[in-house]
Amino acid sequence: MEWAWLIPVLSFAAVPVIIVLGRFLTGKVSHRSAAALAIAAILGGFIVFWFVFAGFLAADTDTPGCETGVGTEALTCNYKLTWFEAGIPDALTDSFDRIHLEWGILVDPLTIAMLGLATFVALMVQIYSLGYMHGDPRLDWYYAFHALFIASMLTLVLADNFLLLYIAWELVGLCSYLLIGFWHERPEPREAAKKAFIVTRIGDVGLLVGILLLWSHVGSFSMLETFAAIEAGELSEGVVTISALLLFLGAMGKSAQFPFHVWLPDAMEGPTPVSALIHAATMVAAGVYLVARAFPIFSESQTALYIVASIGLITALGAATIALVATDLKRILAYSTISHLGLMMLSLGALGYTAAIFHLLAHGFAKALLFLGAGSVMHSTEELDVRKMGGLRKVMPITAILFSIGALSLGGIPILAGFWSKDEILIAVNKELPLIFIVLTLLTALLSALYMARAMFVVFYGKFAEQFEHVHDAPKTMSITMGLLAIFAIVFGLVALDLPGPFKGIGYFIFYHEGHGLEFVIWLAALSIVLAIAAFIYGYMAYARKSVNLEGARQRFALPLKVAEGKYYIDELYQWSIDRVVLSFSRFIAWIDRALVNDVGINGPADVTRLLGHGLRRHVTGYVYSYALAMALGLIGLAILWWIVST
Amino acid sequence: MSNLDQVALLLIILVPLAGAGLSMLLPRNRPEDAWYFAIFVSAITLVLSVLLFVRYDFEAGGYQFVRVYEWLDAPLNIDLYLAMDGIAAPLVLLNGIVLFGAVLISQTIKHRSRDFFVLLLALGSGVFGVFVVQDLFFLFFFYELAVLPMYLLIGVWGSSTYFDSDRQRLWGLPIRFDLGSYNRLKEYGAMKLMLVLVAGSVLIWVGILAMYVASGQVAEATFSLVDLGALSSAGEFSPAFQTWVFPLFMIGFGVLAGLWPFHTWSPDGHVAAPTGVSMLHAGVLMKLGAFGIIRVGMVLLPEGAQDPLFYAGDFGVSWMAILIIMGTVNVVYGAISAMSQRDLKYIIGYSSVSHMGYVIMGIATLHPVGLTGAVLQMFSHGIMTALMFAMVGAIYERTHIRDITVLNGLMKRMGFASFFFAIAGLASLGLPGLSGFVAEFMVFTGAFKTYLPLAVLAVVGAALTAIYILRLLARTFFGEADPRWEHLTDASPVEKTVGGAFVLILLFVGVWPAPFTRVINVGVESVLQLF
Amino acid sequence: MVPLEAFQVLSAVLFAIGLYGVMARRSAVLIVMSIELMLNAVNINLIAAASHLDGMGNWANFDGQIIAIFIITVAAAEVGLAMAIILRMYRNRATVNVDEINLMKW
Amino acid sequence: MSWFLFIVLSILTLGGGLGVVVTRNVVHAALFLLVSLVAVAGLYLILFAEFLALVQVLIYGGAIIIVLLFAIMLTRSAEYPRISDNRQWPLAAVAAAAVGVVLGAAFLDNSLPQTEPNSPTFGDLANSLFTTWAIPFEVASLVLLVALIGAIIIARTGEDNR
Repeated sequence: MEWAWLIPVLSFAAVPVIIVLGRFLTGKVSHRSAAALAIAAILGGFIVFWFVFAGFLAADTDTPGCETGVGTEALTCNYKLTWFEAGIPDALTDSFDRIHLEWGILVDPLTIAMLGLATFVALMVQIYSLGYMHGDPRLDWYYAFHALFIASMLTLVLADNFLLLYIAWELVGLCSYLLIGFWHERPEPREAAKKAFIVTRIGDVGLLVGILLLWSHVGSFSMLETFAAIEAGELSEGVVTISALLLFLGAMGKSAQFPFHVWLPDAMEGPTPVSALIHAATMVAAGVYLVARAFPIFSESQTALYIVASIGLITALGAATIALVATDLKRILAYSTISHLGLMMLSLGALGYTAAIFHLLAHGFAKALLFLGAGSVMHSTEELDVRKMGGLRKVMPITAILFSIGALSLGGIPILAGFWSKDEILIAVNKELPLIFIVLTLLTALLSALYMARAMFVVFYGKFAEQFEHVHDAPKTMSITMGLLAIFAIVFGLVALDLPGPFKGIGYFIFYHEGHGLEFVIWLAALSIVLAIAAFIYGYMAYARKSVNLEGARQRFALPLKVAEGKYYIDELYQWSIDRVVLSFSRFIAWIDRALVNDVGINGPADVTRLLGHGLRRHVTGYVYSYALAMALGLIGLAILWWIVST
Repeated sequence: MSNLDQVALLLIILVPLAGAGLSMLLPRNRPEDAWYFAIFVSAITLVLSVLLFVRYDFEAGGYQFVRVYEWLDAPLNIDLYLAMDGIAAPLVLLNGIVLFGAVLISQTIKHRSRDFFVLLLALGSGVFGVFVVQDLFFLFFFYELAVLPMYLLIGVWGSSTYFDSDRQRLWGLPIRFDLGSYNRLKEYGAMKLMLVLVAGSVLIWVGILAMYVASGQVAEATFSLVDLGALSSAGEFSPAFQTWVFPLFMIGFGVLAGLWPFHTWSPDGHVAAPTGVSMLHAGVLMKLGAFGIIRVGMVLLPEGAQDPLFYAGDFGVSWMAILIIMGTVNVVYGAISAMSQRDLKYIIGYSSVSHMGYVIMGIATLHPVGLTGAVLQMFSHGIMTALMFAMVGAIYERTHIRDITVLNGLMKRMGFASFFFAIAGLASLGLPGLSGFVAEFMVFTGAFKTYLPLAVLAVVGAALTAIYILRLLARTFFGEADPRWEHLTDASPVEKTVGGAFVLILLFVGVWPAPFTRVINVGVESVLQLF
Repeated sequence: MVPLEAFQVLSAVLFAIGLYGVMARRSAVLIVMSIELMLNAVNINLIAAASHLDGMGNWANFDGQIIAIFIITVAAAEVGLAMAIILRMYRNRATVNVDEINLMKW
Repeated sequence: MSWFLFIVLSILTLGGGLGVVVTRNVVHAALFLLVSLVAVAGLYLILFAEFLALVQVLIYGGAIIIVLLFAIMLTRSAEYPRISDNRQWPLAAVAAAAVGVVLGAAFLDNSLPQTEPNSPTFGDLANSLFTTWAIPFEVASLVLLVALIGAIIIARTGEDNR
């Protein structure tokens, strides 16, 4: 288990090797070696993960480095190595006079879960990319960025101190920038990448401020020490709330919570495997992970929890409505991701720690599958507008089936993974939050089933779009990876049940405070099953069979529809405020710098000196008679002076 | 080796100076000879600076490599007192590296190249002198030796900027700002830089003389920093005296550090200067100012720095509080100004102003971590900004364009230059794993413990950096390759060497800053004992 | 008897007139003439004082007359030189107006 | 009688002076100057300074005016009949008047005990000049000589024009 650090380091190590090899090898050799290296690195990580997992299940509090976690009975193992120190090293009196930074890893159930998800999805995506990105001229860079991306994400989930987490956090942001903007020749990916980086960076400011605020009260960046200090009540209620909210600001940026969700749909401009990675395993999961990781802080502040839940619900509902009317297949999936991330945040806000992580995992597998499916469609048809598609199952049956599994899973059809995790969230919300929350959550669940049905039926079922006559199904590398993901999307939900063996079921593995078995509220489960099935049946009627006419509804709800299709005009608002406020302000400041600080403040004295010189030299006329006059005036002046003095 | 230790500090000052002198003997009409000779000289200084840094014993701490060469006896008492402490050590190394890089990059200087390298080496010698000299008279002497060649270097080898008018509306209102219609002649940049810096020098000189006279009233008058420091810690200088002398040093040195609102010489100077000079200027010279505030201002006048001048509520406003406010303004203001610039060099110039703000903030926190961060930021920013200027120089050399509204898609033709620039840019926006993050983060840490609201503002400023750096990268390097750039060649071997080496340094400091922090720590510790 | 004050006031007025000439005229010739007027004003003053104050206190004997002689001598020399300079000026610059002689002015 | 002479001579002196500084014609100015200088010689006579009166007429009225007229003739300029004053003349007038007032007031304010006008004999004058004032006298002659040579050198034409 001490070797868990190998998981990210393998991928990190692959990065410079790929880049350097890329300079010396050319063409296909370089591409193949790059792909092989990256895949080998992540495969190695995946294998190490299983050893770590096994080691963790076998470990107890007697294992070196392991003890019971803070605020939870779960086992937490911590291994560290000094990185550097700054300030006065042996200041015994005041621990705030120095910082002691470590490369440290923290292995606990949350980390294990995230490691498993990230390594597996990344492995699948990288293999898938072999087919999808085939022939791209910069494949070596693609794999280098990929390896860096996943390595950063793995570091993020392993970090045992906030600073290391922040470092990985920023690297994740950078890699998303590089990968979203991978096709930088076109302006849209370029802009989308910039947007993603800057929007998440705004959240990062909150994160960094929060981290430093915690440090300035605890004197350490270590998570465990921080949690212990908070649990011991060393920090005031206000500080805890504020730092929790600041951390949440970072999470909002990365997990695309309202109002920072705008970058995620635009990020669809990147290559589709990258979207799959971002949506399922890395970037957006980081926000949810952060809130879960810092749960001892959040759980101390009821206010913070409420805000987390509210933001989550707003995001979930808003994004679900947009997903229902979006026309771009990848954007439907993107808004669906936002919506589900909102559900996870909602769940965390409702103290549904297990449910949130469970849903993160279940959603991760399903969403990766969906994106790879969408990528497969796009790869074959080079079309993304769902209105132009239809009946594609005739030409790409494998993709159709696999995509459908993902959609059904995410839509909450029983026995598939999504059903179980969604059910847990509903239970948590029902238990902790007011009635309005559960009603809206159920509405979101309905909507999410509906838009998944729409995406699935419109694209793959119904009337066949003739222009796709000659389209082929996905190549093997792509379909095999999708198949593996589909297996997980089907069976992963079963971990919710109480299982025999050391694992015992997810409720006994990932938990806050203390473990618990499967909870099942019959009426809620029944209601969600009914809603999901009804949504899919309705979707089939409306989108595949076309037996339900939607035109009437469209006309009746013209205005709300327009608003939803306009994505609630949040992008426009941002654009306006950036163009009109930020950039104008910047120009204003630049003008101030030129006109006031420079031309008045700095050039001013110089100009005054010069003008003074110009003015004063006029009195030196060079005319004899002027001097004579000056002498006469001087004489008069002296006389007057003498007269004044003498009288 | 111990013999070398004895004279290493003297050598590191004299070698470039002697190199400058000997360069004058070279034939005028063979520019390559001057270049080779300058490489030879700066390579020696590089080796010496590395040696000094490595051999500085951070466990013993304090001043090391001490040598005193007596010069003038009483009543003047001026000696060439050489010593290096933990704060100076990384800066000496920085100057060694950047000077070498600047000389290499200046391969393209063909016009009167011999004279160019004479001045460049003299400048380098002055910078070394300021860092290692412990006597106010010689400190001022070397300070001027570092500053004065700038005028000629910019005035003779610089480049002028001509921009079309670029009028902008404010919030859609018909108020128009005339932003772009500036023709900044190189003579203007040189003259402004010179005048502003000399104005700062005047303040410093007044302060130095005040110290000399004040020391004469309690003991034998002296210029020696060591003796003055001893008098200061013995409480011989009254708080009132300290309070009025400290701002002389703070503003005087602050001008060179780009302290707002005395910063405008710096973008104009950077823009006009030739590449190698920009590197040295932004990379090392601006650090002299910040270093001077620590070495002279804080060490000699600790009470003047921290005694409250007046009270705003319960908060006693000292000169240090004023300094940190100005530093914060530097950070945010520089970043915002950089956002709407069009000229590559102006963007980097304003980013230097912004980044020097972190240094100033870190100094003014008077917090061990913050001050360590400030010194590390000096090193990190020196390398990063020198790298940026080097790559901008490479681009300008080939395209003769620096306007980012015109440049695009350079990545295709100039892969290496773009890559190096991007790394420097990422370091500049505080990306973890590169040196900028470690330093900025330490400054934030210090500031959070002392001036929380300003620290939050500074973090926001760091986020603003991302905006203008990404804007620059996206406009300049990404995008479809323009047919105009078909003929462009990528970075020359020399440029690749410099870029690659600097990138490695940035990475090294970012990943493993311990060799630097442990040296800086001991210096910072001894300074902060005075407070 | 005409009192000393009368001569003194006369000399003051003549001096003022000469001074005006020096200050107001452009031609070098006229400026020289005005200077002559001023010298004469001084001479009047000196000689009047010499004749009215003979043997009175410190103002003994007739030194005023002797100084007036010197003044006249110097005035003669001055006029001679001034005219030579004016001639040279005229020859070089074709003018005798002092405000057009500005070669050394900024 | 002496008052009458004084007033007449004063009017001539001041009128001549005013003429010098006011007239627009240079030649007229020289003639006005002649009037003024001769009137001053008359004033000397009232003061019983016969020798000075004689010198005044000979040197001023004769030599200096002649030299001035020669200079005017040699530098004949088209504008001589209608010369103009410079731009500062109003201010000059005020300043000159003020100086006059200051001087006059100073004289009137400090009246001295005085005797009847009297005069030394030629002999006394000569004695004083060649004994007490011998060195200044010699210096004055030297000044004259130097001025003479200087004037010649300055005004000379010829080889210096090459």
